[in-house]
Amino acid sequence: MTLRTRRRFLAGAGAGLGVAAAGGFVPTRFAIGQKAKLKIGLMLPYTGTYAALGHNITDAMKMRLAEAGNKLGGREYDIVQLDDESAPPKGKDNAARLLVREKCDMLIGTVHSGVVLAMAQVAKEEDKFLVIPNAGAVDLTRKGCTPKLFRTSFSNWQPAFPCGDVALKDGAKTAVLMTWNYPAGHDSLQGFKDSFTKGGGKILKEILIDFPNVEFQAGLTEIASLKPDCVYVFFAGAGALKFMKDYEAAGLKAKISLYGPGFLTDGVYREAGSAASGIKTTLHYADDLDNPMNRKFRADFKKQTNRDCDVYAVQGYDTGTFLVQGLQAVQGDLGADKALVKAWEASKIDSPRGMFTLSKSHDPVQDIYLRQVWGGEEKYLGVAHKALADPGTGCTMA
Amino acid sequence: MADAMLETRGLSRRFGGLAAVQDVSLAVARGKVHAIVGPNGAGKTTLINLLSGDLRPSDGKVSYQGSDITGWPAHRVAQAGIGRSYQKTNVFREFTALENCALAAEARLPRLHLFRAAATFRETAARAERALALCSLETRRETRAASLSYGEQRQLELAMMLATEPQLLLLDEPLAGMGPEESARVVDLLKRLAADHTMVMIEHDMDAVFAIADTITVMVNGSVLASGAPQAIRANREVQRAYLGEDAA
Amino acid sequence: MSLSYFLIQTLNGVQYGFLLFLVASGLTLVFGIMGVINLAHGAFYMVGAYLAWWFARATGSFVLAVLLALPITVLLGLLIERFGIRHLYARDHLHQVLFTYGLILILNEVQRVVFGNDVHGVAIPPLLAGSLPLTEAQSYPIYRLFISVACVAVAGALYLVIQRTRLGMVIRAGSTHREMVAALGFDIGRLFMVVFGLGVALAAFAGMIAAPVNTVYPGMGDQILIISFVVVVIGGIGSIKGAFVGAMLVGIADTYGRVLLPTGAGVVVYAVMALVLLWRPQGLFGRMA
Amino acid sequence: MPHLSRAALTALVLATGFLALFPLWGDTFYIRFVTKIMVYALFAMSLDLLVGYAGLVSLGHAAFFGIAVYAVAGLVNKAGVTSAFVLLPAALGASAMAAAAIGWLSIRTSGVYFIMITLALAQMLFYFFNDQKYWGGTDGMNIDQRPTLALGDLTLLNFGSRLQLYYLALACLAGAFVLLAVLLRSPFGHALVGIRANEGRMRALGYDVQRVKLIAFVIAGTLAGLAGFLEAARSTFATPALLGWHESGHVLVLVILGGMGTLYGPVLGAFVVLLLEDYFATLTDRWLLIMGVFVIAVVMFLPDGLAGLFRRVASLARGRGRSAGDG
Repeated sequence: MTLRTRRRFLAGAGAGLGVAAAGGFVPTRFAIGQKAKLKIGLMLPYTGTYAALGHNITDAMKMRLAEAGNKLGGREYDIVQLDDESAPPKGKDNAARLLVREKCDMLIGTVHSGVVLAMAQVAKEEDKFLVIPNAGAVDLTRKGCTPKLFRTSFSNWQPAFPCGDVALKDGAKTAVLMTWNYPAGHDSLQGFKDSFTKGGGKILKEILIDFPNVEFQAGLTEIASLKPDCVYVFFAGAGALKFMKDYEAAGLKAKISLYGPGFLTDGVYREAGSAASGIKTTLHYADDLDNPMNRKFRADFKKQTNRDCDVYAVQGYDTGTFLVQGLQAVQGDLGADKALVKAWEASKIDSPRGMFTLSKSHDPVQDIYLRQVWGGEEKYLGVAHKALADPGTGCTMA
Repeated sequence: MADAMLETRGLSRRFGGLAAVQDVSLAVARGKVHAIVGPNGAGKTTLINLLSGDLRPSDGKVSYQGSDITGWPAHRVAQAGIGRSYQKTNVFREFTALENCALAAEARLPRLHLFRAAATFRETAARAERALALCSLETRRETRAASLSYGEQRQLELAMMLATEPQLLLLDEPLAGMGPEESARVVDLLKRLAADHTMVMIEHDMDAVFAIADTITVMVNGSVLASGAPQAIRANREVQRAYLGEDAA
Repeated sequence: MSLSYFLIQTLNGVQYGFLLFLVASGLTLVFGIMGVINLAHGAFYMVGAYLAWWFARATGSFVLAVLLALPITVLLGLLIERFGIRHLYARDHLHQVLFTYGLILILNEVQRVVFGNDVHGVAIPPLLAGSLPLTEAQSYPIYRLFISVACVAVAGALYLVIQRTRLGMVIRAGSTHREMVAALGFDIGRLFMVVFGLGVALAAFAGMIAAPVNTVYPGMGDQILIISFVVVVIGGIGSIKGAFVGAMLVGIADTYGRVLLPTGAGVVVYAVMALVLLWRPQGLFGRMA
Repeated sequence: MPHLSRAALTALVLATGFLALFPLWGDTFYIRFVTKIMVYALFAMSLDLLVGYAGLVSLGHAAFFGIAVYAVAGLVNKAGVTSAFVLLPAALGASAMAAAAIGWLSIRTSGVYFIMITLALAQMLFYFFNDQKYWGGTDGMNIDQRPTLALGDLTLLNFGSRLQLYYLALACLAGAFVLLAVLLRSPFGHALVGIRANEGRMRALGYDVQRVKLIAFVIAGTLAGLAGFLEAARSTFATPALLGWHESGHVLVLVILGGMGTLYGPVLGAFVVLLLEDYFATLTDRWLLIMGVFVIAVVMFLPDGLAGLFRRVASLARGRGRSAGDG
């Protein structure tokens, strides 16, 4: 197997993880009129703000493929890896590079929803499969759904929806919502709103901050003057960390309980210290989920990469499982696309986050968990919503 | 004055607290050469800048051929037929002498053409050539302005102004820094131009001034000290005391 | 809404304005004296913040971190001046813009290589931790007030330098006339170095002092750079006084824009800038170019 | 004033011929890639009219590129219009109007003020698209259909064909080149160059300097809009980053690196920079670092860009006889 780089071509699953690559076995079935090896295009961010996500997804996925013997449906494969830089303007060109120049048989990616939008269209034009291991924009699987597009992660609506019920259960009647003024934020707020208003709660105000500004003071002052029972926010990364600190410093934390999807605290709750303590979030994963698979996966991932496992690694791992199972069903023949769509639609993915299946719009149907940061750890509290599916409104699979 | 081509009334310009030009009222008669003299810092160049539209007056009025042009931007003043030359040579150094004049001549096209090649405007090209010839630069037409001698650059400065075919010339020290020979040539040119142009001229070379000017205005400290025919100015004792003292002695 | 609500929002705006002033003053100073547009100004803000975070973690003291990080950032700036920008003074603005654009690319990447992609919080020094209750629901972090105080102190020091020193005379004249600078006893090369160093110091100091409330993250310099440009343009390029007024205007416009026009918040400050320019193309306190 | 030497003309004809024949052997991916390069070459050429000829350094030129993309996106997605007969004028019109507005505000200033003001005003447009849900926000949006160009049932141009798109881009690039060459030989072009050399003198000669600058600004913006239209047809994707200041800085790099004040310089710059970026990216994830070093090296050592390098080489080859002449 040759190793080229562009953005590095990593051959086989093992490279970079120290797992021996598979040998040169070619199933006879594909000897005629079929390329011997599958070529999988992996488009993820390896530089920039989302680099850590890209690396965790990639490494965990390769781990899973290595566990399956570095074969997909009995076939060998090459992975062509490309850094998408989380740059939407380059999305189409990069996707075309993988599908047209490298002649990849399918695409996997990515983190940034804007880039996925671009990838999805190229994949559709080239009639290739696209599996999304992170980006949660709801439009992708709603009005943008296509038979060959699958998502193994979540929709932005999904982790948000149960959070409204959680807040109601905690006794909140009124809420102020706050997020960056961008699509992921809108999706997430909608999820919370759907359940919170259905249960009789009242949204006092939605505060939007221009993305990616992190100057929250004006919004916090508004919250203080509206005095809602609770606040639901969607922020991640730098913004999440800063928001929690500002929220605490403004004296709001002690008086108005803060909720959010798990992205609020994941990865930053240690840096946030006391500012994160006590915050309840909902997500399709929790670090301390008590199942053997999770325990094993977390240990393995730590051992292989020397990094802590997170929800993104889990999504990468599950993407691996998804590939392994689907291609097993069609014995590695990506050309058998009808059969593969069927197989994938019927998937049951055994995951560190618990078993999940796929919805009609090709999104995971999964449990959403309630977690709380406590004593410097993120603790699993229970299931907030069992087997939740994105409504998939507007998906026609034309 | 009935036949004043250019007239100012109470023209003033202040910079901060300093009045560079104060209450200047002038009438430049059509077809005449009106010289403005005075010691350095008398506000002569500021006055020219006020007339050319490079500066806006703080007070007062400028009228040209009967219409009020106070506060007009420089390009509009130029379009109206007032050309100016600069004391410090102000030519396009990277262009040839001909290109300099062509650029000037093209300024007079009735509208700004975007798609027609400049070279196809015959009349404009001829005007540029004429201006060059008038200033005795025809042999230097293809020479880069920066490579011209100082005197030639001064002549080019005049040629550019002439290429715009102005009716009124504002000349800021046309003889500045020239040797006697070049000076004589330019004085000769100015005399010829005086035949069919009105001129306002700042000049330190009093021989030249008395040789060309029909009217002389003496400025001191931003104000007009005296104004009149050369003989009258020569005879004016106040002027002699304030300015011409040494020269007249 | 209540009076206290508006007072607090105004406080938010002013406080944000102070921080903007700190960054913008360096930008406008470097331009006013040297005629150099330093696009890498935001990058120095970032370098300062990252170094402060790193030293704070290593030494456990934020104050010590600032004392260590500031000279290092300034030294970096001076090296860049000495070996790069100095050779471009005689050139067109364009080349300076491009050079500093290249610097942004380099400094951003170096930051990622050295410090990684993670977001980091910087602990507020214990002495300044805590909040003052303003209303029954809201408190105001002491550290934020401290930032304002520090900014006022820097602004005051700048004012003294500008009004009372020979360097200040040059700055006020806003000129690089060699004769004048020489007449005041300055070597122009030395002067430029000092001014550039001062500009870097202001950017870096702003990055450091804001780190505990802003967190430290990749690309943080780009964001502050653009908004500082707006401040400088509004105030008049080269004018410190203008930078101060511009910063306050932007801080308050941004705060109220967010409250009153939530979906157009990003546009508000630019609209303010456009209005100011319509009125005065050279900015509030700028000299005509 | 600008003239094209014989050698440059020959080189141009050869380059155009090469580009015209390239699809004969270039594979699909490179046809796509060269199409993109040509779009950026056109974009850079439009900026060069401002930077290289009028002396107006705009750091907000991407706004006009991006707004054309959004004009196409809006009409296709929101109004269902696909005819290029509507889309193209709409894209150009949107860019021209934005350029007229931004230009009107900016040209009242000059030099460094101009740089900063164009930057800030373009950011305003950036934030407009970045913040509005309607336009897809930060994610941007796919353009649902490609433009069509048909008279009745007769399809004149199939925008879905990579090859036809390639030749459309080539034709636009060549057309813009000719248009700019014509403009630069006209009195308007002379005025532009004169203004860059000495604005005050031009005023005294009677040129309405502001008007000339504004016209140049609008022409440049409109040509950037043409590039934007091609980008929309090529990538069928609209994203706010297309209007952002990084994009403006990037296209400025193309112009300066290629050599400003020449028409072929920006084209050269687009080809060299985009190909290099692609190559660096295959070497390392840290390719932006290399790019930064590269940009700085060019500024320090090749201030006249690649075109300047070519000129120097060419004049060396021609011998020293002439250069000694008149200095």
